[in-house]
Amino acid sequence: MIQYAAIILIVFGLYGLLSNRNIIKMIISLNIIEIGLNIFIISVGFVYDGIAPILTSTNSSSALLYVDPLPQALVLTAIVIGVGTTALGLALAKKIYSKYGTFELDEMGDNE
Amino acid sequence: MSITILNFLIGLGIAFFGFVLQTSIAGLNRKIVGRLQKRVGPRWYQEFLDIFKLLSKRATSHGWIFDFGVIMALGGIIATAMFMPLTSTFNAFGTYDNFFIFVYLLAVGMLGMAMSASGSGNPWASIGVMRALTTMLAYEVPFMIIILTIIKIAGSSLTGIQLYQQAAGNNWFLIALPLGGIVGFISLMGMLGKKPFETYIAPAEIASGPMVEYGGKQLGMLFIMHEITVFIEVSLFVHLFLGGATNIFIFILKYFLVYTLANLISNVNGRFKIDQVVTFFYKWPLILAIVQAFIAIYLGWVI
Amino acid sequence: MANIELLLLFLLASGIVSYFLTKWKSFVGSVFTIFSTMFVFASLAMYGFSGQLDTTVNVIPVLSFAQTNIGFYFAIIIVFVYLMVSFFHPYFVGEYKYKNSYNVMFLLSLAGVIGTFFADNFIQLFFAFEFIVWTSMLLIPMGKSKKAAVSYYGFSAAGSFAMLFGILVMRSVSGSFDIDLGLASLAGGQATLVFVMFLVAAFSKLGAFPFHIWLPEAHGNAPHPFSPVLSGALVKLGAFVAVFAILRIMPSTPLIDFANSNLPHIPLGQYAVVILGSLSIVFGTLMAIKEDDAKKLLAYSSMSHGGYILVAFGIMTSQAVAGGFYHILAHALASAGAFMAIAAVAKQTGTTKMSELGGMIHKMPITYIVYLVAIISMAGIPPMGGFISKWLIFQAVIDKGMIFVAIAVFFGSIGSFLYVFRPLAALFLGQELREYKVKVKEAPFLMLLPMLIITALNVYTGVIPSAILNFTNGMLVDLGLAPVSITMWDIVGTTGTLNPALIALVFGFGVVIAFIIFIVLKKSKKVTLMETYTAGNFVHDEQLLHYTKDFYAPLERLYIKYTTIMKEFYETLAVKVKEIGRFGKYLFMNKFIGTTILWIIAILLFLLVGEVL
Amino acid sequence: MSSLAVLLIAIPLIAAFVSILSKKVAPYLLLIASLINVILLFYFVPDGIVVIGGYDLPYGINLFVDTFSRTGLGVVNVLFLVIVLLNIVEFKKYSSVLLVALAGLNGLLLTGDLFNLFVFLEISGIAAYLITTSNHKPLATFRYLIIGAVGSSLYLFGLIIFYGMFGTLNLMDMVSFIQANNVDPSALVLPAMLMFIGLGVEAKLLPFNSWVKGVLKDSNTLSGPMIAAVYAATISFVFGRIINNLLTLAFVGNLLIVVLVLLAVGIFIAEAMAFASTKVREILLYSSIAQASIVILLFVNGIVLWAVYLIIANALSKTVMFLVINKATKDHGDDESDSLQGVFSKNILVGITFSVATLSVMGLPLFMGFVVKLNYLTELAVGAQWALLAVILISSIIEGIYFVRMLIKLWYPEKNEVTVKFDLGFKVVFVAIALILLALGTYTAPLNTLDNSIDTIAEVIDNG
Amino acid sequence: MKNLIAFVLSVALGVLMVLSLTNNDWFAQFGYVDLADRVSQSYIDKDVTGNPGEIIFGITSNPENGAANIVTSIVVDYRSFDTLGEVTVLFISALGVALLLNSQDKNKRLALNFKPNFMLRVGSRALFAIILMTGVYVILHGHLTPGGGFPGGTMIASSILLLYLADDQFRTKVKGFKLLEGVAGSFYVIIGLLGLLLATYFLQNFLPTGTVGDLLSAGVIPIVYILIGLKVGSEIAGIIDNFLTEEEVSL
Repeated sequence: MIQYAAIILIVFGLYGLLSNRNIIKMIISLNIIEIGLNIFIISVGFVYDGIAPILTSTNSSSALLYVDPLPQALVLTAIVIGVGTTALGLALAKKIYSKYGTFELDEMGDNE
Repeated sequence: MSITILNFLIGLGIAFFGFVLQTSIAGLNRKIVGRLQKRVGPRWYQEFLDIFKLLSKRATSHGWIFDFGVIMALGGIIATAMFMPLTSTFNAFGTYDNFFIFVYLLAVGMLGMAMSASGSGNPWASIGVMRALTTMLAYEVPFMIIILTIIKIAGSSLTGIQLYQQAAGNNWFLIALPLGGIVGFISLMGMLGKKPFETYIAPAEIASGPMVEYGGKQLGMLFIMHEITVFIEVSLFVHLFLGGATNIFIFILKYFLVYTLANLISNVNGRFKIDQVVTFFYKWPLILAIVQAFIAIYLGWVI
Repeated sequence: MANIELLLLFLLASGIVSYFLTKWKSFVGSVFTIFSTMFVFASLAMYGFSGQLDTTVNVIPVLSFAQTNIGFYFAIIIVFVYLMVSFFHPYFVGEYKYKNSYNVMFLLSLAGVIGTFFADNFIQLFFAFEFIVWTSMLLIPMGKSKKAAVSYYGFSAAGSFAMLFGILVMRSVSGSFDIDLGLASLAGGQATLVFVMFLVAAFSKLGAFPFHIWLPEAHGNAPHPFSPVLSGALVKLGAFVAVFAILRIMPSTPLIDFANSNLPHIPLGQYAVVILGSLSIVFGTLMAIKEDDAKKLLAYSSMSHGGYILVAFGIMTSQAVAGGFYHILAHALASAGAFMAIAAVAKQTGTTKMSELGGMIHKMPITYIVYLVAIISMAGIPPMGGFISKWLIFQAVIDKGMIFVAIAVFFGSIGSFLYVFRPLAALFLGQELREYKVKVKEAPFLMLLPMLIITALNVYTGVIPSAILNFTNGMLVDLGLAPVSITMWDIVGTTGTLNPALIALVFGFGVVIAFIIFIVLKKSKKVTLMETYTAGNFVHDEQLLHYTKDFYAPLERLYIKYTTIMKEFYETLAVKVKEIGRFGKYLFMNKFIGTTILWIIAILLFLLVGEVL
Repeated sequence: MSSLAVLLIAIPLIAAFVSILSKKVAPYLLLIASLINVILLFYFVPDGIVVIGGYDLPYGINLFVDTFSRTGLGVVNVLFLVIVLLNIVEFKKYSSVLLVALAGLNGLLLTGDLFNLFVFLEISGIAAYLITTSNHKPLATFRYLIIGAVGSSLYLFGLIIFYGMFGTLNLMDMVSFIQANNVDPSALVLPAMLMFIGLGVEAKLLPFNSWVKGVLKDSNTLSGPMIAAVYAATISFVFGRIINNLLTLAFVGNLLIVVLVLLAVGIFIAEAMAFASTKVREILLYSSIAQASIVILLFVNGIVLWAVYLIIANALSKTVMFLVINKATKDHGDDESDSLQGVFSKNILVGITFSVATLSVMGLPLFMGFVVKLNYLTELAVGAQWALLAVILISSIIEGIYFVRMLIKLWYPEKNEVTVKFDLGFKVVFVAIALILLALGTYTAPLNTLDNSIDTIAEVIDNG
Repeated sequence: MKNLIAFVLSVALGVLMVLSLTNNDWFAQFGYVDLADRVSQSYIDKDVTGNPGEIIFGITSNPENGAANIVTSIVVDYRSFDTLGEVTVLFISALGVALLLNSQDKNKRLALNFKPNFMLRVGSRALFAIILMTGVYVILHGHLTPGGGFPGGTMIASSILLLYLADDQFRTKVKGFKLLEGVAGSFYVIIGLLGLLLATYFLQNFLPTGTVGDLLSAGVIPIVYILIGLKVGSEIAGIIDNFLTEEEVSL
C-alpha cells in the first residue's frame, strides 16, 4: 500500500537523522521525511477510480468521482516549505563548512 | 503562705547550720580517713581554723569580676541553702522548696565561681572550669532521670518527697527504687567531686583547677561556699533517697553516714580522665536510671 | 486606634524614605529607621494589649486582618526585637555594601512580620511569610558569607512551600483560605498530611533538626545587627507555624500504650514531635559546645531552644504550652541580648571568633553584664525568664513521664551551661589581649540602651512572670486548653509550686549576705592579670595564657566524628540534584542531534506500544 | 470592522516585502510596522472571527480574535517592539527577518486553521533560525533547524492524520465534530501525540529541546529575549489553544498520565540542570525550559487563565534577564557566573530590576510571579493534582536556590570589578518591566477582572 | 551496533504507526474516502457560499470561484492565506540564504571547472527561452490546467540555473530579482488588502470570476499566480545565485 510506503520513508528519514553525522546527509534525511510526508498527504486524498480534480469540457463538477483536491493543495504548500527549509539548511551547511572545513559533525570538536 | 522576714532569718539559720554541720563532719572525716591510713589526722575543727585563717588574711584581686564572681557564688549558694528543709517539718519557705530551685540556684553559684576563676586570667582555672562543667554534664543527666521518677511519684517539693516516704511506712526511695538509689549515689559522688570524679580539681595535674589563683578572703569565701554546697548536695540525697528526717538528729545521723560513705569510697579510688567521666556516666548510671524510670513509671513497679 | 493596614503602609513609605535618607547620610537614615520602628512598636503596644487594634481595611482591598491573642503575642515580641536592634543601625549600616537597601529591607521585613501575625487567611499569611523570606534573605549576604543566604533561602523555601502545600490541601477541603474554617474542616488522612506539611514548615523556620543546617550559616554570617533579628525574632515564625501544626491541626494518631501504666497516654503524632524536638535539643547542644564562632554557637543554641519549644508544644498540656509560649519570649529576649552583646564586641574588634578574643570585660563591662544576664536566662537559671519557661516544660515532661525526652531536656539544660559559658570566658574574661588594649572602648550609648532594656526585661520576666502568664493563659483558652493556675506571685504546677519572686529575693538576700562578708573582711590588693601562678615562670605572652581554643576538647573528642552527618546529608543531596542535572544534560542536551530524534522515537514507540498492543 | 485583525499580519508582511528593496529604509519599516501593530492591536482590533477570502469556516481560513489571542498578541507585539527598539541600531540587517517573524508570530496567535498554523509555524520558525544566526554559531542554528523541521513535520503528520479521520482542517470544526460523534479517545492517540511532540519541540519541552541550549547559551541582546521571551510566549499561547481545544479530547486515561509524567519529569530535570549549571545564561535557559513545561502542564490540566498569566510573567521576566545578561556578557566576554560577580555593584538600578524579575520568576511576593504561582497552585490543588503540586514545589525550591546563588554572585564583587554599561533605553525598559511586575504583583484586580473563561473560541463562534 | 538499534527502533516505530492507523476506525482506508465527509466536496462543487448548481466547463459563469483547476481554486482562492504564508516562507528562506552567505554583487560567481564551448552557450540560450516560455505558459494557465505559479516560477528559475551551469560568464542582477521579489510580494498583499477594501474580506476575490474554463476567468487567481510565479522565480533564482557565488573567505 502506498500509504505505508510513505510511512516507511518517514521512518527511514528518522533513521537517517539518527545514524548520520554528516550535515549534508542529515539535510537529505530531512528531505526524505518531508517527501514521505508529502506522499502520505497525497495518499490520504486518494479515491479508487477517482480522476484529477480539474474541470474540463468532459468533466463537470458532479458528474464524476474526483480524488480529494485539498491534500494536493496542502502538498503544494508543504513542498515549497520543504524547499525553503532545505535551502536554508544548505546555506547553513555552507557556512559551517567554511567555518570548520568539514561536513562531519564528529570532526568539528566540541565547540559549537 | 505569707513570707515574712522571719522566714529569711530561718533560712539564713539553716544555711549557717549547714555550714557548721558540714565543716564539722568534714573535719571528722579527715580524722577518720587519717585513722584508716594509720595517721593521727587533724582535729575535728581543723576545717574551721583553715577557713578563719584564710578570711583574716590579706588577699590579691584580679579585677572586679574576680571579686564579683566570688560574691555571686557564695550568695547563690547561701540562697540555695536557705530553701533546704532540714527535716520533714522544719524549713524556711514551706512548700516552695521545689527541687528545681536547688538544681538551678546551685548553678548560679557555680556560674559565679566559674566566672571569677576565668576572670583570674590563669589558664589552669579555665581548664578547671571546663572540667567542672563537663563533669556536671556527665552526672546531672542520670541523676535527673531518677529525680524525674521520684517527682513523678511524689511531687517536686522536697518536704513532700520526705513526707511521701515517711507516710508509706518509712519506705525509702533507696529501697523502693534500688537502681535509682545506686545511680543517685554515684551522681552524688560526682557532685561532691570525690574521687574518681575529682578531675576538675586534680591538684597535682592542673594546680587545683578553678581555685588556682585564690588566696585570702576570696579563698575563704569559696571554702564556705564549698562546704554549704556539699551540705546541699548531701542533704538532697538524704531527703530524696533516705526518707528525709523527722527530727534533726536523724537528719544529722543520715547526713553523717552518707557523707562518710562517699568519702570512704573516694579514698580507695583513683581519678578518671575527664572524657572517662563522661563516658562512664553515660554508660551504666544512665542505663540503670532509664531502666529504673521505665520500671517505675511505665510498669508501675515501685517496691 | 492603630490600624494594621496603615502601619503596613507606613512601613512601606518609611522604607522608601529611609532609602533616600540613608543614601544621603547613613546615620540619618538609620535614626529614621529607629523612629519608624519605634512608632510601629508603640502603636502596637498602646492598643494591642487591650485588643483594640483596628483591623479594618480601607485602602488595600484584598487584605483583611484579625487580631488574635497568639498573633499579637508573637507580633509584639518580634517587633520589640526589631525595635531594639534598630538602635544598632546607626553604627553598623554605614559599613555595608548596599547600606540604603539595608534599612529598606529591614523595614519591609518588619512589614512582613506584621502582615504574618495579623493575617486572617492563609493566603495572606503565606504572602507575608514569603515576603519576610526574601527581604531578610537579601540582608544576609551583607554580612560575612555570601553562601549563607542560599542555604537560608533553601530551607525557608522548603518550609514555606511545604506550608503552601498544606494550605492548598486545606483549601481543597474547606473551599476557602480562611484560617479557622480551614483548620476546622480537616479530618483523617488530610489532617495528617497538612500536619506533616506544617510541621516541615515549622521545623525549617525554627531551624530544628533535621532542617537546622541554615541556622549557624545564616545567623553566624548575617550582618551583626541582623543576627539578633534572625535568632530572636524570625526563627519564632517557625514557632508560630508550629502552633498551627501542633496545637490546632494535630491529627488523631494511635496512642502509645503500656500495660499497667498509670500514665496519661500520649498519641504517636505528639510523641513524634516531642522526639524530634528532643533531637534538636541534643544536636543543637552538642554542636554549640564545639563551635568556635560565638555567633554560630548562639545559633546552635537557638536550634536547641527551638527544640524546647517543640517539646513543649508537642506535649500539649496547658503547662507545657504555656511554657512553650513563655520560652518564645524568654529566648527572644535572651538571644537578642546575647547576639547584641556579641555584635557590640564585634563592632569594636571586628571578629566573633572566640579564639581571637579575650578580656573584653575590662573595656566593655556593661556589655558583659548584658551578655551575662542573657546567658543566665538562656541556660534557664533563676532569676531570669528562661528559668520560668524551662520549669514549666520540666513539669510537663515529668508529668507525662517521658524518660527519653527528659534525657534530652536535661541534657540540653545542663549542656547550655557549657556552651553559654564558653563565649563568656573566651570573649570577656581572661587575659586582655594586646591588640585590643588600646582601641577598644565600651559600646556607645545608643547601643547600650537597647541592651540594657533587654537585660531589664530578662530579669523582669524571671521575677514577675504573672502578667505575661496571664496573657498566655488567654492564648491557652483560645486554643481550647485550660489556663495554668497562677496567682500574683505563684505558679502552680502539677508537681509543685514556684514563686519566682521569692527565689529572686532569696538570691538577692544571699548575695547581700555574701557581699557583707566580703566587705567586712580586709581589702584585697589589686594585681594585674599577668601576675598569675604559672609554675614559677614569668608571663610574656598574653594570648598564650588565654585558654579559648578547643575549650571542651576532651568532650568534643567523644562525638566530633558524628557532627557533620547532617551537613553531609544535605551536601550529598545537593550533589545528587546536580548529578541529576548533569545526567539530564547528558541525556537530553548532548551534542548529537540524533538524541532528540531518538527521544521522539522512543516516546512515540512507548505510546504506540501502549495503544496498539 | 472585524477584519482589521488581518492587518496585524498583512502590515509586517508588506513591510517585509518592501524592506528588501532598500537597506536604509528597512529598519524604519520595521519600527513603523511594529508600532502600527501595537496601536492597531490596542485601539482598532475588535473581537470576533475574521474570515479570509470570503469563505466561512470550515472551508476558508479564519482568524480568531478573542481574549486569549488578544492577550497573546498584546504581550508579543509590545515585547517585540521593545526588543526591536533596543536592538535596531546594532542589528539593522535583520530588519526584514524580524518583520517576517512578527507576521509569523501574529499569524500563529490568530489563526484558527490547523494547516495555516503549520505554515505560520514554519514562517516564524525559519525567521527564528535566522535570528539565531546573529549568534554566529551556525552549528547551533543548524541543530535548531533540523530539530525544528522534524518537529513541524511531526505536527503536519499528526494534522494530516486528523484530516484523514475527520475531513476538516479547521480547529473548531474538528473539535465540534469529535465532540458530536463521541470519538473514542484511543483513536486520537497517534495524531494527538504527533502534534504534541511537534509543538513540544518548538515550546522547548524536555526531552525535545536540545536546540535550546545551543541557541540561547550564546545569544545576544536580540536573539536571547526574542527566542526566550517572545517566541516562547507565542508558542505557549498557540500550544495552549491547541491543547485546550483539541488535544485535551485525546488526553484521557493513560495518555493523560503519560503526558503529565513527561511534563513533571521535564520540570524537575530542567530545574536540576539549571542547578548544575554555572553559566548564567545556561541557568536562565534551563529555568525557562522548566517554566515552559509548567505552562504546558497547566494547559493540560485546563488551568488556562493562570497559564496565560504565567506566560506573561515569564515573558516579562525573561526579557529583562536575558537582556541584562546578554548585554553584560557582550561587554565582559564571559557569562560564567563567577566571572560576572559584582556586575550590579555599579549598576544598582539594573541590578534591582534584574532581581525583581528573578524574584518574580521564583514566585516571591510583591511581584507578579507570586500571584500567578499561588493561583495556579491553588487551581492544581482544586483539581487534586497533588503529585504535580509536589513536583512543582520541590522544583521551585531547587529553582530558588540557584537563583539566589546567582543573584548574590551578581551583586557582590569578589576580586576584579566587572564594568558593564547599560544604555538609557535598556534601563527604561528594565524599570518599566519591573514596575509592571510589581504593580501586577500588588494590585491584582486587573488579573482578576480579566475574562475568567478565557478559552472561549466556542463562545466567539456562538456570538459570531 | 548503534545504527542497528536505531534501525530497529525506527522500523518498530513504522510498524506500530502502520498498525495504529490500520486499527483506527476513523482513519479512512486507503482509496475508500468518501469526499462527502470532507470539506473538499464543497470545493469541487464550489458551493461554499451558496449552491450554484452543477459546474460545467465553459458554461457556468460567475460561480464563487472561477478556476477550472480545483486544486488551484483551493490554493489561490479558498486557502489563499496559506499560499501567502507559503510565499513568505520561500521569501524568508531566500532572504536567509542571502543573509547567511553574505553575497553581494561585487562577489565573484563560482567558477566552472571547464570552459563552455560555443555550442553549449548558444544551445543553452535557446533552451533557456523555451523553458522560460513554458514557465510563463504554466503560470498563465494555472487556473485551467495543472501547474501554476509555483511550478512555473521554478521553471523560470531553472532556466536561469541552466544559464549558470552552461555559461561561466553569466551573472544575474541580484538587485533586479530583489526588486521583482519585493514588488510581487507586496502586490500579493495589496491584492489581499484590496479585497478587504473593495469587497469585505482580506484576500477576497473582488473581480468577476467569468466563465469557468476561459483564460480570462477566475478573478484575481491568474493575477495572483502571475505574482507568485514572478516571486518564486526570482527568489529561487536568487537562491541559486547566492549558492553559486564565491564568498569572501572569512575564517
